[in-house]
Amino acid sequence: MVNPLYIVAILLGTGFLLPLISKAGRRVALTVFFMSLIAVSAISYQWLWSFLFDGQAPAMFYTAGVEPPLSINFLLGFKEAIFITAVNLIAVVGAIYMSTQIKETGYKAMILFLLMVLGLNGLILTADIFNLFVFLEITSIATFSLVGMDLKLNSLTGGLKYMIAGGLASVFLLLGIIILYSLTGTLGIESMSQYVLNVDNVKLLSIGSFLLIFSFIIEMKQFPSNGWAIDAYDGVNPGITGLASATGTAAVFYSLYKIMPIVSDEILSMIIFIGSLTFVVSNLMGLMQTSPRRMLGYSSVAQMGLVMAAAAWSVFSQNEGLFFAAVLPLLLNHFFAKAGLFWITGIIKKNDYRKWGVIRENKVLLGIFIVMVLALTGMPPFPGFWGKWNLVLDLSANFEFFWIFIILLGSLFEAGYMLKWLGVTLKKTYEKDIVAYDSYKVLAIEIVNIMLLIVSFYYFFRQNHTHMGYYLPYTAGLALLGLRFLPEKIKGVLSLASIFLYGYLFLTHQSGFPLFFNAMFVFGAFVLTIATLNRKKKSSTFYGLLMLMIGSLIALVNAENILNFFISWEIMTVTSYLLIHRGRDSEKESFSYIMFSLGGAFLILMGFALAYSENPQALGYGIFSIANENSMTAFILISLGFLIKTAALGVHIWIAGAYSKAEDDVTPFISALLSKAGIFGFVMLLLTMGIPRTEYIDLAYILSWIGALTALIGTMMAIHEENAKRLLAYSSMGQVGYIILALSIMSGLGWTAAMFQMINHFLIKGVLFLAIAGVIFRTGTADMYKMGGLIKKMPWSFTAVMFGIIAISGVPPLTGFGAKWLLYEALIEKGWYLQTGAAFFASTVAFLYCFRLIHAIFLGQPKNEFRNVKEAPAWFIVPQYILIMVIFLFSVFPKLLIEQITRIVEPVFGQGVTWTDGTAYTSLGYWNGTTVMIIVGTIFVVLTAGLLIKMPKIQKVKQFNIVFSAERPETPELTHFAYEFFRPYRRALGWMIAPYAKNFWAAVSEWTYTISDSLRKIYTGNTQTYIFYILMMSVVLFYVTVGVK
Amino acid sequence: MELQHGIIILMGIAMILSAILAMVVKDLISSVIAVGVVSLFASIIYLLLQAPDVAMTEAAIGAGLSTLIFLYALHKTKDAEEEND
Amino acid sequence: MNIIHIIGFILMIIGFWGLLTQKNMIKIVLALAIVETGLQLVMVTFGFIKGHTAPILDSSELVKGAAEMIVDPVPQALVLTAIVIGVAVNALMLTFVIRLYQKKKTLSITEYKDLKW
Amino acid sequence: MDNFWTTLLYAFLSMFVIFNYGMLLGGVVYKIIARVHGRFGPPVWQPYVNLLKVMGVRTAISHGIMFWLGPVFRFAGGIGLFLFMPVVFGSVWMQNFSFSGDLLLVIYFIFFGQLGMALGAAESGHPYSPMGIMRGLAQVTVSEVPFALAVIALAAQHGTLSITEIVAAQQGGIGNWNMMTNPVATLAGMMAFLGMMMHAPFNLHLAPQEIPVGPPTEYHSNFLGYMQANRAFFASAKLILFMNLFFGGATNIPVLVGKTFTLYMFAVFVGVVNPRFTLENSIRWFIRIPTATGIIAVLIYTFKN
Amino acid sequence: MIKKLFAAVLLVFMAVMFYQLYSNITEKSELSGVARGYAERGASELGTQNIVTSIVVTYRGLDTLGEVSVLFIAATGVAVLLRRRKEDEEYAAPSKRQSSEILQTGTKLLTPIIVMFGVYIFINGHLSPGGGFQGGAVIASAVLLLFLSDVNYKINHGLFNIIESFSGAFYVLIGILGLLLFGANNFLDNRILPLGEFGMLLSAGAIPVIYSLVGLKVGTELASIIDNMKKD
Repeated sequence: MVNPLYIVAILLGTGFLLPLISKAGRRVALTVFFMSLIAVSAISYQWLWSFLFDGQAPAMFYTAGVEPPLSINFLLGFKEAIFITAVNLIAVVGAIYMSTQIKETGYKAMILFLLMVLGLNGLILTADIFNLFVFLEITSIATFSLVGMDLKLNSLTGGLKYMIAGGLASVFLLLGIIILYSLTGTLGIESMSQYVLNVDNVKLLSIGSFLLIFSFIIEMKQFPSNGWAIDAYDGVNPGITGLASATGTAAVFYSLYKIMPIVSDEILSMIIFIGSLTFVVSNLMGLMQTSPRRMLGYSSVAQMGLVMAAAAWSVFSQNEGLFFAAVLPLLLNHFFAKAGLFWITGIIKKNDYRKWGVIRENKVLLGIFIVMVLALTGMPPFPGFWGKWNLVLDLSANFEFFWIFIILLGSLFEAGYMLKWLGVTLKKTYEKDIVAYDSYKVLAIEIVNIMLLIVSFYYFFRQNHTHMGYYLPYTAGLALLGLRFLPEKIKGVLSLASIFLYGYLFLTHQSGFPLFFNAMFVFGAFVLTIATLNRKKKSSTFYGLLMLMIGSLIALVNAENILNFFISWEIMTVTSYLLIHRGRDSEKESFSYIMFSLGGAFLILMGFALAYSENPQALGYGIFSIANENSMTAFILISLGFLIKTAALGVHIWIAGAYSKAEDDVTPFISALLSKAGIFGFVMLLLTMGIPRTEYIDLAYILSWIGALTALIGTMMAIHEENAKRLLAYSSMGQVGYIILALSIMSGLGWTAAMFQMINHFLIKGVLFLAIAGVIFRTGTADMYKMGGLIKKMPWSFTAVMFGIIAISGVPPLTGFGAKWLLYEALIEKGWYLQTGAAFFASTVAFLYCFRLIHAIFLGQPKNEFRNVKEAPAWFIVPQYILIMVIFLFSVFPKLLIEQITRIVEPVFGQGVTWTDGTAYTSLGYWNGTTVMIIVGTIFVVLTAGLLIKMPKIQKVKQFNIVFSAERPETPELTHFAYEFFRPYRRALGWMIAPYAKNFWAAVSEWTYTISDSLRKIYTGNTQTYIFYILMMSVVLFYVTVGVK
Repeated sequence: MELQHGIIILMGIAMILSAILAMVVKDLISSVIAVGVVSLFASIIYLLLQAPDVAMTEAAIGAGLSTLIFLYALHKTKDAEEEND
Repeated sequence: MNIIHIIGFILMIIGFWGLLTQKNMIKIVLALAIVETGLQLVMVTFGFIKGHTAPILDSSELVKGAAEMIVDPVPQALVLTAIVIGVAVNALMLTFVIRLYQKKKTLSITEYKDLKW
Repeated sequence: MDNFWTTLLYAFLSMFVIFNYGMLLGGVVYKIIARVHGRFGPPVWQPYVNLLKVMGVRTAISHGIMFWLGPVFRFAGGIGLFLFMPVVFGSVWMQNFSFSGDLLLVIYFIFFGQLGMALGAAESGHPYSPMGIMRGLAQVTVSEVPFALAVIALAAQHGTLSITEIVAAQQGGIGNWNMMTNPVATLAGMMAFLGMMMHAPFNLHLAPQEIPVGPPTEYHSNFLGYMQANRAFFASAKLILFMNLFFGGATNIPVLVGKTFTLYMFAVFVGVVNPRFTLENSIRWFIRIPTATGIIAVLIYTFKN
Repeated sequence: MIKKLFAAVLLVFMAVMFYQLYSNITEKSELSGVARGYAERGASELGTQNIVTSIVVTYRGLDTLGEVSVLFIAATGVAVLLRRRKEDEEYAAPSKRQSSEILQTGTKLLTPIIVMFGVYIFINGHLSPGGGFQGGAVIASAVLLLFLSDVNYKINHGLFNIIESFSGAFYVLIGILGLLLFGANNFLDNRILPLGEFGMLLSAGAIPVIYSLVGLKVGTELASIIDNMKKD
């Protein structure tokens, strides 16, 4: 093993000699420069390698041949090896990224760069506290010089602020060091952490350790003493910023971590507090940013707060494992993603995130950009996700719920601005602009990206998954992303084939509810995917994303523990977001969708954590079987998360936008399949946890009302929509409300109703959304009043919609009636009469939108502009009729479906429905779907035949052959009564759909932004204000932690 | 020992006064010199604290070179001297 | 408990005062220098032991009984380093000030607020 | 089901009876309304005349397939509704196909004809059709609410949703009728009944200009014939439903006739003395008083059970 | 004004903070910890009279190496930041005035003496107070004197660079020699040279050598800072 002191020797030696070497020419100097960086990297790799694979023990290296603490020593363990490897790697890559600038500035820039790297390595390696100070100064001064190197005003201003803050931090650091030295008589960190135990002067000790830590709090840029840092991130050359934000903070963080054992628990608590506060507040302030660099600055600061707090927690709770499980992945996630993103801002030099669309011209960079933004928002499989997951679980095992809440809140804010940036970048039209994609810069970013992925993989495999088969469903999506160059049709066929394969692989060894749901997902995905074959426009990512989403659904039901569940949930959220986002003008709507979804996901995670805290050994669904005061809170949190996904009343405001703005062949997936993911979650939750109740609160009852009101209000809103897809979206909301209502009954009959309604809704919404997709495909509009009379042009679509609305409205003889019948029987059996009334009201109101949908589009007067439209393509028609065939099958033989449902429900709740021949009996009533169908069919046929026989000669008439106020109308617009169809209804019952929820969430968002905006104003840009904050913070924290005597 | 104490207090007062002077005075050159004086007094105190090495360093670098660098910096930002508050 | 500690702390406070109130950037750097001087005084004083002599062993008794006779040399060594580093930082800061001055022709720190929020 | 053909035969028999009853009922009602207004009025057999007249028309125009199918839906809805209901309690041949489903099936099947009719009428392209449909549907949605609540209250009261069993529970004298045992639900149900019969004051769907009467504006000839024939079934079926639910059902045909006629007269007289409501007013009315009554009816059983 | 009020209030709180710190300091009466170790072992182990020097150069030699690096970075940074660029040309140099004859002559006489004094300080670092830094500063002041006497004086950059580079490189080399000669724990060990007789000039192993290199390095670095600051 190479002595790490050679790192110092090589860097310093090269640095010192460079003035002479440069005499031999710039190229020689550059070569030497890179060679020494690579040599240093090689030393660190060698160490990391032997730690990873050769079981190397931590090694200590003294200097001067004298044992510590008399001499300074370097300590090189596994953690140090990781940190120096990462730092040296980014150093090499950063040098590549900055090579032009370095070349232009000359050998002096190389010296500064090398010595900065020296400082970073020293910070990580040294085990002496004063030596730490020296290396800190080396790092800082070299960084300052590099910051100011381009001599731009903003660089210089940022640099000066940085230096003054650094100067203040040094003052506190030195004061802390000398106090601790005077108390312990040593400067070695390890010996100091032992000697502090014997110190009598506790008060002075706590003052000393406070000052020591406080200087690091400044260096770690914690709120509010961090305005200077954000200004510096904003103003300084992104090459340096990326380097400093990644390596500088990592090294400083590590040195802080090293000295944590010295300080007392109170001070560790202070670190945790400040770190968490910074995480939330900085992310909150980030929401108002428009400059990407400043956004990244806020994000950096926030991430470091989180990492610092987590590290302090791991020391506090003496859980070394947590460092590797949570702190390190969080840090590395930030490390690579932040370096990469800052460097991308150096290529796309747009100071406004709304102008970033230009990055779409470079596909490589765009891909990296997406990956890194998703990594920063903590999505699986990136390391940030594993870190957050492990941290949250550990915190929950220690009952630190408030902290979990803070972390998740901060993460939500962060996702807020990062995804806003991503969303706008992916969609917004941009001014054509020449961007210099310097190949070496892109190369550097690509390397960082690969490193991020490697670390992701490492953490992915490091995590205990119990069974890797869970991830099988993602293979097709990933493969299709890889095969993005293939023609669309081939990718579509591949998708169909892989769905088929999934079905074969998974359905064969599942049972119970997972099998039931999975069958629906596989079948539905297969049928709905057929419609996507109609796509003509080339898209590199569509099928990949689609298959990832479908895979996530399959993985979701396949999951056997909450980790797998949550991963699938997150992937489902992201992929559906990206899919919705592909639609036209969808930025706002998809943003609202992802924010609600993430909020929901975080609530679920909170609930998981709460449940996990009761039983911190296992991760299986069994953890929900808790029976104490936490169970109710956990239930509320988790079910809130699921309710958001199912768009229950109050958290529904995203649904119409997301459904309507998604591409037309994507919406069926979301409505028919994705909304069932929330139902699946509910099922798993209720199966294991039941519905908790106390003496005063019966959650089942509350849940039933949520379901009933969702059904009613969703339906009410649907009838006033002009846009067909929005109408169907609210219809979905209402229909899913019934499912929740039925689930909350918690009886065999109720669950039978729920599952039946779910299948029913899946089939119908598939048909309706596909039919509408076909119509929109031909007419180019989703506004119903613009259409009319299309029945003659699109008879197949019309018929499909007609069957759809008959089924959805619950009119016998189609399946919808079965769902309603089961639901009411179950509700009355349960004794929930009022809910029954509400559900009934909802189901009658549903007629209104059903009629409106079919009337406004297909009936009435055809419009001139659609006189030549054709029937929708067969790609749309075929899947519709496959689904309709299934609807008819279950209508004629409801037993087929209900028996399957009984099979899975019976073991839990007992039988809900009994059978005599084809008649289903409940405790209240009976129903024979087959005879109903036969009778209705017979009457219908007989009457049709009668009319045919008796019918006099039919005269064909033209469109306007009607008499209207004694006049024959000429324009269809005058005669197609469709716009604001149910206006009287709105006048009478509009109060029911007053936009309380919408206003509420608008107020929430407005307040969040207002708070964000007023908070960020504390960063006035005036250096003296920042000095004031730093000093004030020192005083406040001093009195809080050390206290007045 | 008492004498030394007295000297220290006197020098301390002198240092504090010149530090205040350095902050209060409008003229930047006087300000720089005043800070130099603070360092100079500090180096004497170091001698009294039995720290001759520090004393030498403070005198040579803190009081000497540092002051000089400030003066050069002043020279380079000359036109600003009138407008400082 | 030493009077020099008080002197050092007062110097630091004066320096902080300057940092907070002086608008001229050169004065801010000067203020930081005062803070550093005060801090260095405090540090050296921490190593002072009443009645002990400087850590230079120029007589044989001193060599033998050094541990009982000399003041603590470590703070001195640390301050030595701190002074040099302080000057280096100040010099660099001044060059920033010079460059900034060349950009905007003013030394008032309140004029350099382009980066904010 | 064990003897399908018998069932079928009985069904045809009861259909024949009810058709004629319905036709005559209509004629009688026209007469009575005229007398109340001080006119002589048409003969009682006028509906037969009307029906024969429209069925005899030799030409027809169609606006399209759905327009054509609308009356079929409508008629099928009326007949179906009737056929899913037990008509006379205890009678073998007046049970129809009530074994196919319970009260919920009947309630939901009411919509079948209405929906189909709405689709057909809407294809005509005449703006009055959808306008009338909108009004009719809107009113149905709200008038169904008190009705549903009343039905729920009955189901809660009797612990069953089977019409036959509900009727059975009411046998043995007027004191056992739900009218007496569950007056609140009956009140709610009867208010809903007014709306469902679509007589004045709740007949705004016919209103656009009275002459081209609402949804069927464009219908004529055989189409209209189907619809007129349907009216006989549909109205009778609804009457029978209410009779069964609240007024003890019928054990023989005279009782059936007596009870349903009284019920019909109730609706007619309310209509005669009340002016027509605007749609908003009628919606508001239904959502207030009848719904409140229905909620009370349901709440009684919520707390009783 | 309000700002000053805030500052005053804040500083009162800081003063209370420092007072708490101060009131908790207990005065030492004897050496403890590593200081005792240095005092007991320094003279015999490293052969230095000046314990501070033994700490600075050997025991905490890595700090000193870092310190030299800091100065080096600062000098480089100053040079980079004040480098001449085309756009800076407009800042015309203020008129130069030649200094008096006496100063010029005096300088010529004094410069060698000052340099000699500087060298004296650093090669005696292990015996008496002072060492590389102090000596370096003195050497730098000699250069300063040259600037003062002759405004057009240009330092010989080639020579400076060579001195600067080699002194630094040799310093690192001496550190590595420790590793090569003794082992992994002997970076910057002064005992690569014989310790010699205690109290003599040529004693304390490599300390005089190191201090000389530090002196040269610091001197050239400080001089180059001044040189860069002086440039117009």
